[in-house]
Amino acid sequence: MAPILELRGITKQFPGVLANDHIDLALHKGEILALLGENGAGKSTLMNILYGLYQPDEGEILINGETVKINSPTDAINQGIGMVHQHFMLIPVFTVTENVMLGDESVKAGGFLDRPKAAQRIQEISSSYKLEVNPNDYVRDLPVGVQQRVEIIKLLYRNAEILIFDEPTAVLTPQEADELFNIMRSLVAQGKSIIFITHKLREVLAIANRVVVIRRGKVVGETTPEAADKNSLAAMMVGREVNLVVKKKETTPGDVVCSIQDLVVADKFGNVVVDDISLDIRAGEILGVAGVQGNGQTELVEAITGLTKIASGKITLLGQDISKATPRQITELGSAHVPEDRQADGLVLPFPVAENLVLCSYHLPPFSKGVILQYDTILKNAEKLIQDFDIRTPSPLTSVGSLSGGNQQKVIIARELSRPIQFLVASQPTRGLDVGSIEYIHKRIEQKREEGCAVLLVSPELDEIMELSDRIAVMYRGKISAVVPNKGISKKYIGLLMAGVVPEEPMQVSEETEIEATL
Amino acid sequence: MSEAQTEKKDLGQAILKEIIPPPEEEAHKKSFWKSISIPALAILTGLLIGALMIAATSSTVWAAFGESIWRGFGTAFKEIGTAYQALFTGALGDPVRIVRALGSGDAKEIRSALNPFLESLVQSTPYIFTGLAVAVGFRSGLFNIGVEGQLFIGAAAATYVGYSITGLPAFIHMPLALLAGALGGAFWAFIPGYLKAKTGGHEVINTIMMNWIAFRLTEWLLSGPMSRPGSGGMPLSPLIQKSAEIPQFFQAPIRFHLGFIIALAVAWLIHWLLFKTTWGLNLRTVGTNPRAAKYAGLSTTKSIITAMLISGALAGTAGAVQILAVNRSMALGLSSGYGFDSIALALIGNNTPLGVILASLLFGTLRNGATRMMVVSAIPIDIVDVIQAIILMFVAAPAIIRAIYHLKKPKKEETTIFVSGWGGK
Amino acid sequence: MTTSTQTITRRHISEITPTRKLVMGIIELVIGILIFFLFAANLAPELMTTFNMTPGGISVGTMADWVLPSRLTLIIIAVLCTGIGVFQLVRGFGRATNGLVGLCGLLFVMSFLIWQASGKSLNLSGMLSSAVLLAVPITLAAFSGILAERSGTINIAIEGMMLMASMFAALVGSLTNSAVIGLLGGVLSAVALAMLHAVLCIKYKINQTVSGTVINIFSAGMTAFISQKFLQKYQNLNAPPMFTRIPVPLLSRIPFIGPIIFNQNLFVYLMLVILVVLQLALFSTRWGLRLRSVGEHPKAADTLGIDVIRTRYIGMLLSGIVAGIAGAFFTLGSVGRFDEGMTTGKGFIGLAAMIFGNWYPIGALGAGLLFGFADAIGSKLSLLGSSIPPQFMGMAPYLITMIVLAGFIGKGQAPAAEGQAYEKE
Amino acid sequence: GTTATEAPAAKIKVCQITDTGGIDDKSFNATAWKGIEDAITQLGIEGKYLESKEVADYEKNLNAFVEEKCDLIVTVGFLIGDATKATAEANPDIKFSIVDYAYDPAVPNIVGQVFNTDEAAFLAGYLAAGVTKTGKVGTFGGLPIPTVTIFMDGFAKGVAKYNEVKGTNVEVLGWDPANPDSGLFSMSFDDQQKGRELAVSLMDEGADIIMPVAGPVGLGAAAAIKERGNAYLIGVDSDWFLTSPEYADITLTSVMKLMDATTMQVIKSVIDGTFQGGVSVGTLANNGVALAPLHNLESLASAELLAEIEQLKADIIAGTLSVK
Ligand SMILES: Nc1ncnc2c1ncn2[C@@H]1O[C@H](COP(=O)(O)OP(=O)(O)OP(=O)(O)O)[C@@H](O)[C@H]1O
Ligand SMILES: Nc1ncnc2c1ncn2[C@@H]1O[C@H](COP(=O)(O)OP(=O)(O)OP(=O)(O)O)[C@@H](O)[C@H]1O
Ligand SMILES: [Mg+2]
Ligand SMILES: [Mg+2]
Repeated sequence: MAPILELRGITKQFPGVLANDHIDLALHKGEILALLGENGAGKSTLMNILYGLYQPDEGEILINGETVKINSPTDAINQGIGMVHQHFMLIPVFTVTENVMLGDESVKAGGFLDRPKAAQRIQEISSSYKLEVNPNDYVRDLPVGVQQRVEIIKLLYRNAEILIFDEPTAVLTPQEADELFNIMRSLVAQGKSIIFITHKLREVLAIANRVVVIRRGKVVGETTPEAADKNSLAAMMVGREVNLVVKKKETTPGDVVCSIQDLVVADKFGNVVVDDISLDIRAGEILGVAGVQGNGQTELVEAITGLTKIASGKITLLGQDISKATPRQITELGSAHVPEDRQADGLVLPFPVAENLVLCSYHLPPFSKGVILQYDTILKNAEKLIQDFDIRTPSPLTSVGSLSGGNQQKVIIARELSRPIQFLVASQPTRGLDVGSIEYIHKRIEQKREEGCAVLLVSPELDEIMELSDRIAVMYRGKISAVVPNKGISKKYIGLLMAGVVPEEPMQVSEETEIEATL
Repeated sequence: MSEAQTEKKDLGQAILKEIIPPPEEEAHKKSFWKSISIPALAILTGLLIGALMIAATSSTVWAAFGESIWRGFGTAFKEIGTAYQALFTGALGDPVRIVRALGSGDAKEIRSALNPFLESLVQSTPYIFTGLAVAVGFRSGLFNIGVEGQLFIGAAAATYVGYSITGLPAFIHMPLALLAGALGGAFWAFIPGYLKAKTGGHEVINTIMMNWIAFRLTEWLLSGPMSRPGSGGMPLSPLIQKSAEIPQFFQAPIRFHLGFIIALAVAWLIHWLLFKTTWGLNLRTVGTNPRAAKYAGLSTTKSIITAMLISGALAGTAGAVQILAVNRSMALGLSSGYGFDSIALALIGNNTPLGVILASLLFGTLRNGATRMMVVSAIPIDIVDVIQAIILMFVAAPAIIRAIYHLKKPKKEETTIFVSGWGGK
Repeated sequence: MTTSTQTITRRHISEITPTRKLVMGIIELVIGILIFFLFAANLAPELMTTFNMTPGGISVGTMADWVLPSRLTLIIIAVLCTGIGVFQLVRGFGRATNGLVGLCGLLFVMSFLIWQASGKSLNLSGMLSSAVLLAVPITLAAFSGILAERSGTINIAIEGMMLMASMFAALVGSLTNSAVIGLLGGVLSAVALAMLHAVLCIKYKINQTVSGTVINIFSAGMTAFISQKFLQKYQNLNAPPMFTRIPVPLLSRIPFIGPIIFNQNLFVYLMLVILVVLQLALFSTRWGLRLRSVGEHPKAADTLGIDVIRTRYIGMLLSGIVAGIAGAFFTLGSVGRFDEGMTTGKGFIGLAAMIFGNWYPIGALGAGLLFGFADAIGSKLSLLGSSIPPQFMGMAPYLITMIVLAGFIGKGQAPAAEGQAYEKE
Repeated sequence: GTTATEAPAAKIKVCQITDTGGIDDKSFNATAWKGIEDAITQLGIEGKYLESKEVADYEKNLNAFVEEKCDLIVTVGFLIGDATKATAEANPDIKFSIVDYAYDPAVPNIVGQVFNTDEAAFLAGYLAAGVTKTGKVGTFGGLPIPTVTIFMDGFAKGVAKYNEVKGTNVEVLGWDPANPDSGLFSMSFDDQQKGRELAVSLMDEGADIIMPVAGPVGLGAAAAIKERGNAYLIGVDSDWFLTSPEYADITLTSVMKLMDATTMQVIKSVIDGTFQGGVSVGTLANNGVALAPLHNLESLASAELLAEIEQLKADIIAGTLSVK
């Protein structure tokens, strides 16, 4: 029988880039097709074309063997196509109900919204697929994990048959990812078909029926999880061999660089979000903070970096009390911060790469003499860092906003790590990035550790934590539920802690599970 | 051309790119004409539409059409011809006369032949200052609609210092009065700036309100404390001291004054401040992404207040220069809405000082020429507002011009100015 | 592992910080004390204040005059405010805090009136009905702004649209000698400008503030031009019939309320109707949900098959219609004649009211009324022979707006995608 | 033969410069321009005008007209005083006239036109006091400036006179000569809606005769009065019965400040060469100011009231009665 969906010779040219180059792709009913590719490979573009957001320059789309014209998302929706977008398409100031029903509203006479009815339906969907949400919550108050559930409910609400997930796990914890996979399995069990875009090889192998790899806008190969392994997939995706596990040099932790005592932080509503935390981070060690997003990690980091006021407690950095210090003072003490939300906090998108590369230091020599900026120096610095950190940008004068997320992140890494620092706070440093970038960034962080820099690594990516950390602190509901040395601890154990369950004694690594690369 | 263009590998250039449609390097070199074609055509089109209005609203033209189509067109062209001839000679001077004057070598005659052009510069001066004021605000993420009010307060302050203090040498008194104007404007802008920074009170509301308060306040000052003795409470201040006057270069009727030069200097200063100094980068960072600014260790509060202070100071200087160089005393009806036109000036100038200067020259020239046009063919001066608006529209939307004149699209579509939302949001 | 599927449940504690509690309490105390010492203290006990509770020239819904013993009443009010203040300081009112401070402010104003009118009479309901009428153009302008901005387009051109509409309303009204057709004419002219704005912002994606400013300059020039060319020459082109007072059947008979709200002219009713319709449409209909989604996150709306472009055009269209009504009010609902610049910045004040009301129709009405009230009170007081100079009376509305903004409202929440053109790819 | 001594239509060029109020301010700019228009039709002169958008335009416009070689330049308003003087002194061969300003010492080539408006306003006040039924009359101004308040002063004093003569207690709302720092003003010459609101306020407080001294803003008041119905209007500057026919039926009278007439005289003097600088004071005596006829509303005023007003006028002219 004909595949439920078939793409033939899809080509899309963007100014300067051939995003999709004669891509052929077939999706069969009831299968999960993984679409694997680096940043900028063209996956999102392809899916956006399929969803009617972009128009292809060439090529045709067939559904159940018939050519269809998809000019707009409406067409796509009518064809039973639904998509969870890489960057969520939710309206923060709307409730879950409003977000889900938007465009397909249930209305009473006279076009008046029938919110209860819609909420009812959402309840049904969420219970039948175990997608826990409260229809009346405002999306702005929801952690990303839950936001994604809302996105999925949006599709199911429209009875989509073909579901597209664009990098759905980028923002999820292992538990949440596993749940997502269960959901996906139950979906295909019910005859739906799924295209699953990811960078993470483990996931591909775990869930996909078939894998198609895209590189530079071309399909470079197709395989099945059975026939492939991580290395082969990675090689296919990146186009070269990548070593997946960073080998860590043994280092002996030095003396305490940053010490946190009884830290309490409240959010703007006065709710306690960091609840009496004490931590020491030592020179030459990486302390990983694991935990489901929304358990206070963000606020913890903001407190340490001086971005929020602390309610009580004390933070000392290199012997100095920084409890009340400003971000600039803390930075100048010799600490660096890779922020969680690169676009909102880390960069000024319309500004050129060169300026973004000195965002935290342009007020200091050599980048300025007195108040006068030294643009020659700034540009030289930019060219050097672009070389060293292999940032893919047309020129130092290109505005950061037009770089890929991956390269945007590299700009931040370059800026923060190129400074002489003794303390590094890295918050989700590889969020949404691909193998190549992740590998690279991890190397850099590891390198800092070896240079004797104290590193606080915060990430919901358990793999990442376990790969890099010397010690792991698990955060749950604003508290540190445990700090364990990263020696033969099993992932399951940490996972349970993250979920708020405290197992009796640490589980040792059993043979079959061992630390995997964050892929 | 601004030094941004001339200097090699200068980030000023990058900044301009950041906001001006970045044409690919070679295209940039390829033709100077390309870069000015759009504005030129915009002005042309604006004038054409203005011409239509002139003809369409002229009773004689209609009368002529009554007689015969041809006569109708004939009269129409004649009317438009005389009107626009007046506009241009009024704005830039009458070439014939200039040539003859130069020939005659009579200094006075040469001066008055050139006066229209000089007068255009005089008219442009306040636009430059106010345009810069708004631009600085936008650059810092603030929408300062309060320039008009700040201008009034600045003028009042300069006037007061100008007439009340006596016995100072000019080289102290004049700058002092100018400074007073700047401070006055800065103070008036500081209030909404402070409210924004501390209470989050929206600068758009507060600056609008501050405008009206400024008008009432100056009315009261002029008819009360600052009223001219003998004017019986007429809203009119005493004349400022000779020592406070910004010198005019030639004797009356030519009003061309040092203020214009000051305006150019200040524009350069602002360019330098915004694009060459850490302060400027602070302001622009906070203006573009407050969260990143906070992350980078900048104080939003400080930046907002600084920006409003600078913006207000510029507005205040505009008022001060009008008083010290042109009016020589303050009275009701100080400004014909510079504060509001300047919003357009700033945005059309892409919030760059150079752009603001060019836009201001356009405005000033048109306004100056309009007077002559009114004298010669009784066309209400307000028509230049219409023409200005149309030109602004076309400059801002080059796509329309291209559509009209079938120019081919550049490879990269222009990105227009980045200011959006209600200023610092 | 259901625990990992937690949603963050926020304990919602009130936003009243201790410092705020303290400050508000002190303010209330001070108000109480001021009322006593400024007003009550220096009054002769026998003085009476008479409030007429029916506007002049109204025969239905009348209500007996309200005669108060000035001093006693003031003392009672003073005690009340002080009491509130004390309670606020010791116990605090939690959520009700702002409301009560507002109440005290209102009581202060009342006391001021009682004091000024002691031994005289003052037409309170007349003042209120004036306030309503003064609020009309501001509120309508704010509605117009809400329609535009909720759909993602900043409309700073409301002032211009109003001005154009007021002129065309007068012109068409006079030509056809019909107020209704005049209103249509006015609305159409505003709609034309709105569509121009829409095309420039949505199709050509030019900066929305530029476009708005362009339209403002254009209208100012065009109206002045036409007015000078024609309206002034031929007065009969500038004498439209007006919408007169129409008492709403029953409602107008309600004492006090009736005359103030239900015995006004068409425009007041239009304002109220639009208020209700807009509030409902925006927040409880499919249409409103989609309109707002386009203003908040156009891409998301697009992915759900909502036609962003079309929705934004509709938003601007409606915005234009409402702005047109607001403009027509001046000539057809208020003074029956057009004059240059007769909208006197009410469009901008409307924008302020919109922000002030946090982009909610009801809030905008509140802001409009507050402004109208302050305006009306100013003239009432001068009329009672208050010794405050008229210039300062004239500041009242603006000052009060700023104080309320700083004190209670702070930063509003503008539609997220406001000011950004939507590009599909 | 050659005895045809018919003087050809005098081809002089008369140019007016308005203040920021503009040519259509329904007030002195408009009235002065009317004078020039009359001259155009009656004497066949050539007339032009320039509007000033702001103070800086005064000098510029003056220069423009000097360039234009106007024979007589008429400037309007106190605020153009400085600029006019400066230009006049720089161009002694051009003749100037300025409305509402008198130079002391006089400038040889400027005629200053000033008006004892309060004389006419006084009569209006007396009339109003005699006509009012509520015992309250009202007035408001555009801005608290002498040329405006002089109307209100005269008006109030006229009412006071009536009270004194008749022992009545007619109240004037909106202005009290004893307390010139306060009073009712629209604070603008554009905001007609405000004018309307002020008139409504006045009527709400019981005034049934209102004199708005605020140019076009007064027309806002007129609209309110017309709508309310049971009150009357007193026009200013020109006879509103004629200039605003739509309000003819509520216009009790007008306090006329006949700048058109005086301007006309100046023009004539230029033509027949009798022009000489100085001050021309418009008074009841020389019809520079006057109280307009009551036209259709004659019936409102009793014959004796009108007679008394005639008498007062005579006394003022004779100088036996001072309105100051
Ligand atoms: N809106 C756009 N305008 C111009 N070029 C674009 C646009 N979107 C994508 N591109 C180009 O197409 C290429 C593919 O982009 P796309 O977003 O599909 O990559 P991707 O495979 O989704 O990367 P990632 O896995 O990180 O999401 C990009 O490298 C970029 O150069
Ligand atoms: N509006 C745009 N104009 C030009 N290029 C764009 C635009 N939007 C996206 N791109 C290009 O699309 C590519 C992918 O963009 P995207 O935002 O998906 O980053 P990314 O590759 O997905 O990185 P990440 O996976 O970390 O988000 C980038 O190379 C970027 O240059
Ligand atoms: Mg991506
Ligand atoms: Mg993508």
